[in-house]
Parts: sequence; structure tokens; C-alpha cells
Amino acid sequence: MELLEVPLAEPIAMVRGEPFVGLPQDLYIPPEALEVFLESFEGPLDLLLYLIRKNSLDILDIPMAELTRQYMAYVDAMHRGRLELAAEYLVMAAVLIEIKSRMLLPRPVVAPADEDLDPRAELMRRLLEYERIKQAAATLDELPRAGREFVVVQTWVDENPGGRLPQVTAHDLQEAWVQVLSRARINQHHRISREQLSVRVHMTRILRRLRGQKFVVFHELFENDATVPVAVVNFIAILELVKESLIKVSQSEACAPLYLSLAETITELPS
Amino acid sequence: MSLPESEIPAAKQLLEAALLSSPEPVSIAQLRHLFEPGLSSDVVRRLLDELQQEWQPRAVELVQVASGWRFQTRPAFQEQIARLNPEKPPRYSRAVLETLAIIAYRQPVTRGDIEEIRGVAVAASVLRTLESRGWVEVLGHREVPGRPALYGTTSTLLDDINLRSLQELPPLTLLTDDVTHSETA
Amino acid sequence: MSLPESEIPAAKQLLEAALLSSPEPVSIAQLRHLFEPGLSSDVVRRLLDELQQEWQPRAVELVQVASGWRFQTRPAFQEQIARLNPEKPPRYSRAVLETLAIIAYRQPVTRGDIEEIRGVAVAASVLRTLESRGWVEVLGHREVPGRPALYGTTSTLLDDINLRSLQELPPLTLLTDDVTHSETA
Repeated sequence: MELLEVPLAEPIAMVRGEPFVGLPQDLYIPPEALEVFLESFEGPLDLLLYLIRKNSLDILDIPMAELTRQYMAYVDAMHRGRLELAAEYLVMAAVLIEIKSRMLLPRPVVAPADEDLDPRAELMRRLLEYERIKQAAATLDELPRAGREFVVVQTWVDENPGGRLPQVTAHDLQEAWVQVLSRARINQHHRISREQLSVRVHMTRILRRLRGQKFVVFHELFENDATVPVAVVNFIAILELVKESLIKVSQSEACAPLYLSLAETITELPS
Repeated sequence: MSLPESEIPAAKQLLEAALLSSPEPVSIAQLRHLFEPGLSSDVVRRLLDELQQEWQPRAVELVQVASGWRFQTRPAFQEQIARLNPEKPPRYSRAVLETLAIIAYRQPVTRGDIEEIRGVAVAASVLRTLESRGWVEVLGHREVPGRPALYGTTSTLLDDINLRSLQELPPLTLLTDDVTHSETA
Repeated sequence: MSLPESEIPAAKQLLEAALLSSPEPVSIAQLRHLFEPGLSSDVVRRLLDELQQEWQPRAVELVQVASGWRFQTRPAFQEQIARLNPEKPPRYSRAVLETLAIIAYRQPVTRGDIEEIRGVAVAASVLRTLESRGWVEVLGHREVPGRPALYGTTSTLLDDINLRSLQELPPLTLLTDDVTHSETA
């Protein structure tokens, strides 16, 4: 049995609590492990760089047969694990096979020094470029960053003399909301969707309608031309308001009209 | 806990940096957390008094306001400083923006709801800012102990941000997929 | 214009207050406007150098970044100061960081260029994350079919990572030393 070994200091994945360090080629591969393994790569170039490093291959003189064999072993393993394989991995497989086959062809005798004639040149160029960027990304991430390694100072300035008020855009609100949510996610899960927003919009509208009034008759809260979905949302909003003890619904006798009032007002129903 | 004489300058430096970099006033109770082991309120208070003295001759002062301590520009210098970027409009603090966002997306909400979602206390001044701007109003009260006020946004807000209805608020695209929040700061 | 010796302390106070109260870095050109009559760039520059010296022993420092001068806390104190703030700084995925690196080092680039270098598709959310952070922006469009947007980095990025210009970005390197020698990065 050949192992697609992954000689990392740490296991590449934990599967059911067991460290998982290599992909056995002929055995069943737990798809979870394969998936975690694949997710640790940013794409075929990243996987190739990993194989080159792992086998201490010379990136400037890549043994194509060996690299292609190993790369294909992973691709096959992914196939067998029935994992959805990103198209980029298959494209790269084709590129590797093409280069390998071109290398088998007899080389022209003239001007062998010309790098363009090496079928590997383009792949090499891409690998070097990607490796540089990968390194640069890691270095950029390590630079001291505002808000992380240091904080920008800003002291309070009272009422600006020009009397200009800060401007806010809808985008600012969205940003702030995303901030709030991403933070809230650490503590608890807030489920907020488009639908809930519209229910809450209706809740606000109803509260505003009830404000300053002793009561409003139930059906008056439904506009005559409201579409069915709007009416349903409106109704859900009323139920939600009742559930949150924000409004009261009362009725003087069975089948009499329903009256809605703010929970804080003392309702005296018309007799 | 009290503080050995030799550690006073370092403690003041830390307090100064923390206060200068905080967008909101910081209470003594919070400032005590800066230190490990924690200092007593009295010691922190004394250090703040000393800092305040040291800043006396400058154009920025350390002051105590309702919700804590903060550095602020002395009024006498404000006009000159305002010349700096006349074209740049002032910005609301993050607390104000986030509170507004919560009220916009989750209305009607009480101050308690906002605090629960933000995970920190909401200063009364934040809500006052939004109310005096006419962007937020009290819609009613929740019938629970304390009868907290319920806040909602106004049509003035919609006008000011060029929306016709709250439904036009930008939906929550999952920006967060590419950003996670690290466990340790 | 130069400055009489006696007015130097007041001028430094004003500069200090202006810089402490500004949420954005302030350029020397803007700082000159603080004074009536205006000071020369050289004088302002000298005052800033002196201020920088005077702040040397403290936990806050005066630094020069891409869009000007600003005060910021020293990284050595971050761990303690962060205790005040329950918020965690965001951590970006490798896709976001690599895309940022490509835009920073290879700008102006199109989404297609980025995909070519990374060897995988770039999700729209990745670019949106960088744009909404204010780190990258669309500089224009490449005049080819489809007119793809050309991305570049902003001065906000440089400000946020404490650099004065793109030239200060760390040089591109490779893991293999012998390769680095043969490369002209």
C-alpha cells in the first residue's frame, strides 16, 4: 500500500478524534479528511508548491514525471472520495500531462539555451510568481496593523463650531450592522433575515399608528389594497407585538370587533 | 491594590494611552482592568488626577464626564482646529453608528436589546445624539418591569439617507465569509 | 514664514491638539493652515520632529504614514489596552490576503489577473471585503472586451499598516534562497 504521505509536523486533519497524517491510496479515505486536506490549499498551484517542497524538488528543474504522478494521485483520491473537484484542479492536471508528454518529444538541436523552448517554463514562472505572492500575503498579514497591533488616537472634540452634522449613508448602516452581527456571532446566533426585517417594519408602523390613540380597530390596521403577503406580514407583526407584550388586544364580547392598543395605555373599550 | 512608587510613571503612561485611544469615555471601573493585578479605584482615581494636572498646560485636557473620563480639545482651540479640514464632514462614533444600525434593522428595540446585541453598555448620550438628530424616536414602552422605551427610526432618517422605505436598507450580504474574528486580540 | 522662539511652545501645543483630535492622518500642507499667518512646511516639519521627540518616552507615539502624521499607541502596549475593548480585530482568510498582496504588488490588476496568478477563481466577496475595508479601489477599466475593473490599493491601506508609500512594502521573496539570487523581483 502506498501512502500519499504528508510529512507535516502536525496532522493535516483530525478525523473522529484521531490525527490524520496521510492519504492511503488504496484504502477508503474518509471524505472529511480529504475535504479538510483540500481546504488547506488555495488551489492547484498551492498544491503543486506543497508537493515540490515536500519532495525537495528543484522548482527550476522540475522532474515532471514525478510531480505529475503525485499530483494525479491526489486528484484520483479526490475522485474516489466523491468530492466535488474544483475545475481548476482538472485543468492543471491536463497542463501537467501536456508538459510531461512534450518533454518526451526529442528536443530540437538548435539553440537549446532558449528558455521558451522548455515546456516547463510557463509552469515554473507561474509557480514562482504564486510563491512570491503567497509569501507576501503572509508578510503583509504580519505587519503591525491599525486596530490590531496599535490603535489610532482620537480625542473628543465638542460640538464643531461650523455646526456641520455628521453624514451617514445606507452603506454605513449596513457596515455597522455587519460589524455588530459578526461580533454577536461569537456569543450567540442571531437569525436575521429579510423577512424578519419586514415584519419588524410593520411592527414599528403599528406602534406608531397606535401612539396617541386609545385604541385602533383591528381591521383598520389592514389597508384595503394590501396584497396577501403584506397582510400576512402585517398580521404576523401584530402577533409578534402581542408576544413581546408591546400591544394589547381586547374585545368586549365574543364576535365583537377586536381593539388594539399600546400595552401602556389603559384601554376603555367603547360599549 | 496599591502601587509601588516606581511603577507609577508606567501606570500613568498606560492610562494615558488607553484614554487617548478610546473613542468613548472610559469609567474607572473599566480602567482598573488595564492592570494585572487590578488596581483599586482609589489608586486609579489618584493617577487620573495626576494625569489631569500634567495635561493642564496643553491644548487638550483630561476631563470627567457622566460615563467616565476622556481627553478632549479645549474649547479655546476648537475653532483653529476646525480649520484643518473644512471639507471633511465629522463622523459619528462607532457606538452611535452601531446603535443606529441596530435600531434600523431590529426595531422596535429597547436600550436593553441594543446592549444585548452590542455586548456593551449603551451610553445615554448615544441615544440622545440620535434622538436630537431626529433619526430615532420613542415608539412606546415595553410592558415589563421598568417599562423600557422602545426605539424606532423616523422618516427623517430615511430622507437623510435617501431611502424610500426601510425595506430598501441594504440586505445583509454575507461579507463575513471572508473575515473571521480571532479569538485573542 | 519662520517662527519667533517665544511662539514655538504655543505652536507645538496647537499642532499636538490638532493631531490628537483628528481621526485621520493630517498632512503637513493641512497643518500649515492651522496658523495665521501660515508657517512654512519646513517649520511645521521641524515642530513635528520636536513633538515626536517629546512623545518618545510615552505609550503613544507620533508617526508619519502615507497620508500624513498621526498619533497612535505603541504596539508594546496593545495587549493591555485591548483589555478595555471587547472587540476582536478581524482576521482575513488566505484568499483575501493573497488577493490583497497581488493588488498591492502588481497594481493595477483586473480580477482576471488575480485569478491567473492565484490559479483559482476569486469570489466577488473577497474583493468586496477589501473594498469595504477601504484598502483597495477601482482605478479605472482596462480597454479590452468587457472593460474589466482595474484595482489598486489606497492610502488607507498604507496608513493602516504604518507605511508612507508603496515603496516601503516588504520586498517580494521566495522560500528558496538560491532561486532568489537568480530572480529579479
